[in-house]
Amino acid sequence: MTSLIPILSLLIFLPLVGALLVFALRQSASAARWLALAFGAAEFVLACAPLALDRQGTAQVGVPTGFFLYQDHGWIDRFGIRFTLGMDGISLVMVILTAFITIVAIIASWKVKERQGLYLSLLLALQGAVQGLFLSLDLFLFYLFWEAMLIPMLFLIGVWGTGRPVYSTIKFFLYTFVGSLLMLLAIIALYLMHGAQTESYTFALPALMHTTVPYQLGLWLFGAFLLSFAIKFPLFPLHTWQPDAYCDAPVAGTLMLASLLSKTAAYGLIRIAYPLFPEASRALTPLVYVVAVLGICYFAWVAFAQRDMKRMLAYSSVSHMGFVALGIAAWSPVAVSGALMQMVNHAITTGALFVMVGMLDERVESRDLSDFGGVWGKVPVLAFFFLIFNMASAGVPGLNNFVSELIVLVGVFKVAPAAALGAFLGSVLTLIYTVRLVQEVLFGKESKPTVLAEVSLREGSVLVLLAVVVVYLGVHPGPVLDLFKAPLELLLNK
Amino acid sequence: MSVPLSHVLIVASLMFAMGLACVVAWRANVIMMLIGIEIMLNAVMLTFVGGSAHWGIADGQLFSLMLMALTSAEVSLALAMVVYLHRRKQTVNTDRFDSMKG
Amino acid sequence: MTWDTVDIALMLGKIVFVFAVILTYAAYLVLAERRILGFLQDRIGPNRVGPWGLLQPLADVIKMLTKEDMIPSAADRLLFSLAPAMAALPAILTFAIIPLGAPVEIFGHKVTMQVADLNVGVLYFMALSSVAVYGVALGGWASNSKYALLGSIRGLSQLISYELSMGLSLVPVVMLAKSLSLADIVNAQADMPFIVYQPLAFAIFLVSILAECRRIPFDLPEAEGELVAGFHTEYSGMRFGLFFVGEYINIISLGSLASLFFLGGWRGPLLPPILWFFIKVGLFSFLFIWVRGTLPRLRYDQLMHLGWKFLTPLALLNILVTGWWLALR
Amino acid sequence: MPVTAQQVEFIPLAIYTAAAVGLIALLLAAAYFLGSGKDSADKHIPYESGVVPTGAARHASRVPFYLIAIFFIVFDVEGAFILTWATAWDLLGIPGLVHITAFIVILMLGLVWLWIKGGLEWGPSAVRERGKP
Amino acid sequence: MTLTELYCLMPIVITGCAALFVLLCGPLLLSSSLTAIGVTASAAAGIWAAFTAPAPIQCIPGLAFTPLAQLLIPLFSFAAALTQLLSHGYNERRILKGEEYPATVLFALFAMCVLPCATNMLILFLALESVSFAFYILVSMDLNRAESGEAGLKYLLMGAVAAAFTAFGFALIFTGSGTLALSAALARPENRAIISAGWGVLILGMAFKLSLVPAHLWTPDVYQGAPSPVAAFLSTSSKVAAAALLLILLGHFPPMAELRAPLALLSVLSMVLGNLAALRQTNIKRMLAYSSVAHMGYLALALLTGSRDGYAAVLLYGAIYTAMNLAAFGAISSLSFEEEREQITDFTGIGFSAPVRGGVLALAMVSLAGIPPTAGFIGKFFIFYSALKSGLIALAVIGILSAAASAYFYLRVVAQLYMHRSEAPAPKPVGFAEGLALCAASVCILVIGVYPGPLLEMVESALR
Repeated sequence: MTSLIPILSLLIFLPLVGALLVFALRQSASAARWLALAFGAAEFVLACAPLALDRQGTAQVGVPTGFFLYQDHGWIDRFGIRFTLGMDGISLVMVILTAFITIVAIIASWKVKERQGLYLSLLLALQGAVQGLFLSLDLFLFYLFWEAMLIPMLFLIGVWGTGRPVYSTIKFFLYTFVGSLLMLLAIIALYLMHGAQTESYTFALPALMHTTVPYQLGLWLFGAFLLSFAIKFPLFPLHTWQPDAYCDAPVAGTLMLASLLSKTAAYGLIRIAYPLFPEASRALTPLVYVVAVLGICYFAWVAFAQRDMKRMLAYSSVSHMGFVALGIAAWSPVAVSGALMQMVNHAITTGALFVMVGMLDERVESRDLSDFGGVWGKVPVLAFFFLIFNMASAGVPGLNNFVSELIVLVGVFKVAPAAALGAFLGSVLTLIYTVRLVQEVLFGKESKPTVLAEVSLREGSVLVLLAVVVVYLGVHPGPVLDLFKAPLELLLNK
Repeated sequence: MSVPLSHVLIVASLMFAMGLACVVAWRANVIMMLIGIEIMLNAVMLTFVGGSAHWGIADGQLFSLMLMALTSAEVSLALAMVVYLHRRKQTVNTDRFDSMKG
Repeated sequence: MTWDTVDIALMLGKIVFVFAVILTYAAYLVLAERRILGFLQDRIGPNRVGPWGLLQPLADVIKMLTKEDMIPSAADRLLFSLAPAMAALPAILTFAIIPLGAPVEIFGHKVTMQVADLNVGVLYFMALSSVAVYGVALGGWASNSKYALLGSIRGLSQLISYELSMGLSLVPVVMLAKSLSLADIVNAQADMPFIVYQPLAFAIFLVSILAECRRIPFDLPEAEGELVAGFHTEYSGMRFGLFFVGEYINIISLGSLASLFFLGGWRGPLLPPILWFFIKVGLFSFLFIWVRGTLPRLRYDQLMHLGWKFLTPLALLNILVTGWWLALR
Repeated sequence: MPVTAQQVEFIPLAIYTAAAVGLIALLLAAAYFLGSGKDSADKHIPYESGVVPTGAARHASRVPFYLIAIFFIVFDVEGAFILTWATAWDLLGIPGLVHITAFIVILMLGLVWLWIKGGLEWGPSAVRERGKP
Repeated sequence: MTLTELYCLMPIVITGCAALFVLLCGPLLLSSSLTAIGVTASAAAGIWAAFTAPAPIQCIPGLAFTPLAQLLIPLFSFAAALTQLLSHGYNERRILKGEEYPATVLFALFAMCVLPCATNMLILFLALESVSFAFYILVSMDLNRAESGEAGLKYLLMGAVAAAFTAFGFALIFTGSGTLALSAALARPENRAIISAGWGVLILGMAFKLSLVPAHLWTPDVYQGAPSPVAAFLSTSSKVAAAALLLILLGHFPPMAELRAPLALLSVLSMVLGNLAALRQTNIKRMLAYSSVAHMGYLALALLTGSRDGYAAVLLYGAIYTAMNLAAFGAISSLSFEEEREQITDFTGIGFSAPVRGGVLALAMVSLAGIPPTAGFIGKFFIFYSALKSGLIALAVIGILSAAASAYFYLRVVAQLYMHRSEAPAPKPVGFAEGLALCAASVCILVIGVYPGPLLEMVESALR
C-alpha cells in the first residue's frame, strides 16, 4: 500500500534535515539540544505511525508481497538503480527501535561539553542512514546506507571519544570497510548474473531473489556477504575492533554502535544474505553455528576477566549477539523470530547498560570495577535500575532477554541440539559475570570512598523509559512477535 | 626505396635503445640525459621518415618536422631549468637535486 | 645514367679546380687585405717578399708550418685539435655547391661549373654555417683559458643570432626562385637580379654574413683590444693558420653566395660568365675589407640588439610582405 | 659506371669532402712534423696577459648568453617551418599563406614578448632595467 | 573552413586568444583582472563546448568537434577555471607575480581543448605534448623554492622520455598502417608485429604520463615540488588528458590481444604499490601523489576491460577524480601560508579552526577513499562494475582490497583534521576566489555522489 504521505522517505530525510538544522544552530548548545530532541521525537512518532495502518493490505501491482508500505522512484537509470523503500513487519520493528534508541542517545548526550551541536547533528545523520538501511529494498541503496553510516560514526568516536579514539575509530572503520567492499563486489556480481539471465539489469532485492546462482559461485558471494555482516556483527574471530570502539566511543556512540549498528548486520543477514543464497547459506550454516556458540562462550569468558566496566559490557554485548547469529543460522521460523526478538531486546538492554555505565563514569570519572562499591547504599534509585538491566541481560525470567533467548534456544534445539547446549552453557557464564558485576558495584567495597549523586530528572526519564520497555517485552512479547510472523514466512518459504 | 623498411626499423630501434640506455646510465648528469632523449627522438624521426618513404606519403616527414620543433622547445626549457638550478646549486648532477625525499 | 672515363675525369678536374681557386683566392685575399688596409690607413703594407709582396702568402704558409705546435696543459687535447678543422672545413665544403659559371660543353659533355648541384643547396649551406659555429665554440672551450672562453661564448651567441636573420633573409629568395638549388636560383635571375625585388633581404643578408665572418664591425669574439685574440688566443702554428684560412675562405664563399642569391651569380652582359662571377665575388671581398678599414667595432649589446631587435623581425616581416605580394601579384 | 640521379651529385660531393678533410689533415700533419721549438712548462700556462692565471677558467657565463641559446633553438626551428612553407608557397595558395601569416605573427608576438620581458636586453640597458649595478 | 566549422572550434580559439592576450597585455593589467580574464575565458570555452552539438566533420585538417570533446572540454575548462581561482590567493601569498602563470594555465587549457578534437595522430601527439609543456613550466614556476625547479626538471626529463616512447609508438603504428589519420589507421595483417610493437611502446609512454607503476617515480617529487594549485591541475587534467588519448586511440583501433597481460600487470602494480607507498607518507602532497598512482591503476583496470562500459567508467572516473583532487589540492593550497603546509601533522585541528577548508579537505579524502554518498564511490562502483562485467574478477578483487587499505591513509588526514587535541596554527580567512573554487568542487563531489545520472548520460553520449 502506498500512502499519500511518503512516510518511508520522510523517515529517512527527516533526521537528515534535522541534522542540517542542528548543525546550523550549533552555536547555541541548548537550542541545538532541544531541536535535536524535537526531531528525535517527531521521528519516533512517524515511526510508530504505520502501527495504525492496515498492515494486511492487498497485493498491488509492482509491490512485492508482504510490504505494506512501498515507495519506488527512478534514480540512476544507467544501472537500473532505483530508490526503492519498503516496510514490512521486520522493518517496522527495526525502525521503531532505531527511533527509540536515538531518543535515548540524544537525552544521554545532554551533557556533552564540546561541540554539542555537531555531535547531535551527527547522531541524527547516523539515524537517517540507519533508517534508510532498514527500509531500502534496492541492494545498491542498501549498500549506500551501509557505508554512509560509517562516516558519522567515524566522527562520533574520533572527535568525542576517550582513550585512544583515533586508533579505535580508524580500526573500526577499516574493518567494516574491507568487508563491505567485498560485499560490493558480490552485489555487482549478483547484479550482472541476474541481468545476464533475465535481460533486466536491476538491483531490486525481490527480483534478485530469483537469480539462479551456481553453487560454487554462490559460496563465494555468500561468503563475501557473510564476511561483511560478520565484521559488523561482530562474530568471533572478526571482533577485534569491537572492544576498542565500544570502549573509546562516547556514551551515545557506544549506544548507537551496540544497539543499532550491530543490528544492521543481523538485519542484512536475515533480509539479504540468507534469502539470496539459500543453498550456499545452508552449506555454511555449520560454520555459523560454530562461530556463534564459540562467540557466546568465549566472549562471556573474556567479559568475566575484564576490570573495565565498559569493556566488560562490550564483550557481554557481543556475547549476546551470538544468540542472534545462532537463531539466524537455524533459519527456522521460531529461531529467526527469536533472533529478531533478541535483536530488539539486546538493543534495549545493552543500550541501557551502556547508558548506566556512562552515568557512573560521569560521576566517578572511572570505569574500573575496583573504584565502585556500595552503590546500593548511596544511590538506591540508580542502583535499582542497574540491577534491573543487569538482570535482564543475564536472562532472568520476566525480563525481556529471557524471552528471546529462550525462543532462540528452542528453535535451535530442534535442528542443532549441540549448538543449543553450547549456547546454554554460555548463558550460564553470562549469569556468573553479571552477578559478579552487580555484586562488586552495588554491594562490594570501593577502593577509595566516592560521593555519588542520585539520578537527575533527565537521567531518570531515560531509565524509566528503558525499564518499562524491558519489563513490557519480558511479560508481553506477543505483539512484537506477531509483527515478525508474516514477513518471516515469506522470507523462509522463498 | 633503396633501403628496406625492416633495416630502417632495426636501426631506429637500436638507436632508441641506445638513447634509452644513455638516459638510464647517465642519470647523474642532466645534460647526458638530454642527449639520450635527443637520440631517442631522433630514432623516432628516423622511423617516421622510413615509414613515409615506405608508403610514399609525406605525413611521416611532417611528424618528424613537428618532432624537431617539439625537441627544440623541450631542450630549451630543460636548459633554462638547468641554468637556473645550476646557479642555485652549482652542479648539473641530479643526485644533488635532492630537496625532496620520501 | 652512366658515367664514362671522361665524366669521372671532368669531375675530378672540377674538384681540383675548385680547390686551386679557393686556396689561391684565399691566399691572395690575405695579401690584398693587408695592402688595401695599408692603403686605407695611409701606409704601405707588405711589399718585401717577391714583387709587390706577391710571394707573401707563401711565406706566411711556410711560417705557420714551421712554428711550434703547442697545446696548453689544461686544454682538452682532442677538442683543441679538432676545433680548427671544424672552423675551416665548413667554409671549404660550402664551395662544393657554388656554381662558378654557366654550364659549359666539354668533349660533348655538359659540365656544370659546380662540384655538386644539390637540390637542397640552400639547406646545405645553412647546415654548414651551423657546423661552423662548433669551431668557435669548441676552440674557446677546449683552450681552458679565460680569454678564449669569453671569446667563444661571445662568438657563439653572435653566430647563432645572425644565423637566424641570415636564414630568414634567404626565404624570400627561395620563394622567388621556387627552388633550393643554387643553379636554379641563379637561373631564376635571368631577367632581373633579386636585389631589385629584395633590397631589404639583401641588406639583411649582407649584414648577417659580415657577422658570420666575425669581421669588423662584428669581430667581438676576437676583439684584440679586450680579449687578446678571443677564442683562438691559445692557438699557434698551423692550427691558428686553419682558423685564419677558414675565415678568409668564409669571406669568399659567403661573398659568392651573396652574389648568387642577389646579384645573379655568373650572369652578366658581354663578359664570360666565370669572369662576371669573380668580379662580383671580388666586389664583396673588397667590400669586406673596406668595411674593416672604415667602421669601428660595435659594443656587444649593440651587436645583439641589432640582430634580435632589428634584423630578425625585419626579416620576418619581409617574408610576410613577400608572401602576400607574390600571392596577390 | 652506372649511376643514379642522386649519385651524380653525391659522389662528387663525397670526393670533395674527403679531399677537404685530407687537405686539412695534411696541413696539420705537416705542421706536426715541421713544427719546431723548445718545450717548456711555462709555455703551457694559459695566456692571461702575462699574469699567472688564478681561479678556474670555466666560469659560468652571464644569463643572457644562455637565454640567447634558448631563443635561438626555438626560433631556428620555427625558421625551418617557414622555409618548408616557402618551398611550396605557390602550391599551398592563399590558405597556406593565411596559416603561415598566423604562424609568423604569433612568432613575432613571441619575440615582442621577449622584448617586453627584457629577455633581449644586454649590457648597460639591461643594468638600467634591473636598477642595480 | 566555413563559419559554422569555426563555430565548433570556438573553445580552442577562445582559449588560444585569451592565452596570447594575457601574455602580451599582462604587464599592463592587474593580477586580479588577469585571473578574471582567465577564468572568464575558461568558463566561456567550457560553456560553449557544452552547448554545441558535436559535428564529426573535420573543421580544419586534423580537428573535429567530436562527442568526446563535448564532454572533455567543459571538464578541462572547469579544472582550469578552478585552478586559476585557487592560484589567485596562493600566488599573492607566495609572491608569484607575473602574467606567465595565468597565460600558461590558459595555454595548457588550449592544448587540452585541442586534444579531444584531434582526428589524427599528429595533432593528438602535439596536443598531449603541449599539455605536458605547459605543466613543465607551471611546476617550476615557484622560484622561491628550490623544490619547484627541481620538480620541474625531473618532470621534464621524465616527460621527455615518455614523449619519446609515445612518439615511437605513433611512429611504429604509422609505419605499420601507412597513415596518420586515426579513422584509417587500421591494423594491416601483414604489419601486425610492427603495430603491436607500436602499441606496446605507446602504452609504456602513456604509463609515464599516467604515472603507472613502474613509471611512477617522478610523481611524488613533482607533486611535492609543484605549487599546490598546479598540483591540483596537474593531477587531474593531465591525467585525464592522457587517459583520453588512450581512449581516442582505443576507440579507433583496439590494441592487440597480446598487450592485455602487460597492461593488467601495470594496473595491478599501480593499485597495490601506489596504495602501499601512500601508507608510509607523512607529506600530504606525496601521499596524494601515490594515491593518484593507485587511482590511475583503477583507471587502467577500466581501460583494460576494452568494453564500452569500461571506457565510460574511465571518463566518469576522470571527471570525478578531477573534482576530488581539485578539492583536495585546493584545500591544501588555500590553507598554505607564505610557506606551504605540507606535512600531514600541519593540519591538526584545522577542521575546527578553518571549517570550510577543513571540511572540503575531509570531504575530498572521504571521496578519494570511495565512501558513499560521495562521488568517489560512484566512480569506484562503475570501475569495478565494468571490471567484473568483463570477467576481470581477480583484478577487481585485488583492486578493491587495495582500495580498502587506502582508506587508512585518507582517514588519517581526516583524523588529523578533527580528532587530535593539539592545534596547528590557524590559517588566514579564506579569500573569495578560493572559497568559490572550493565550494564548486565540493558541490560537484556531493551532487555526483548522490545523483550521478546526468553525468552518466553525458559520458555515454561522449562515447557514441
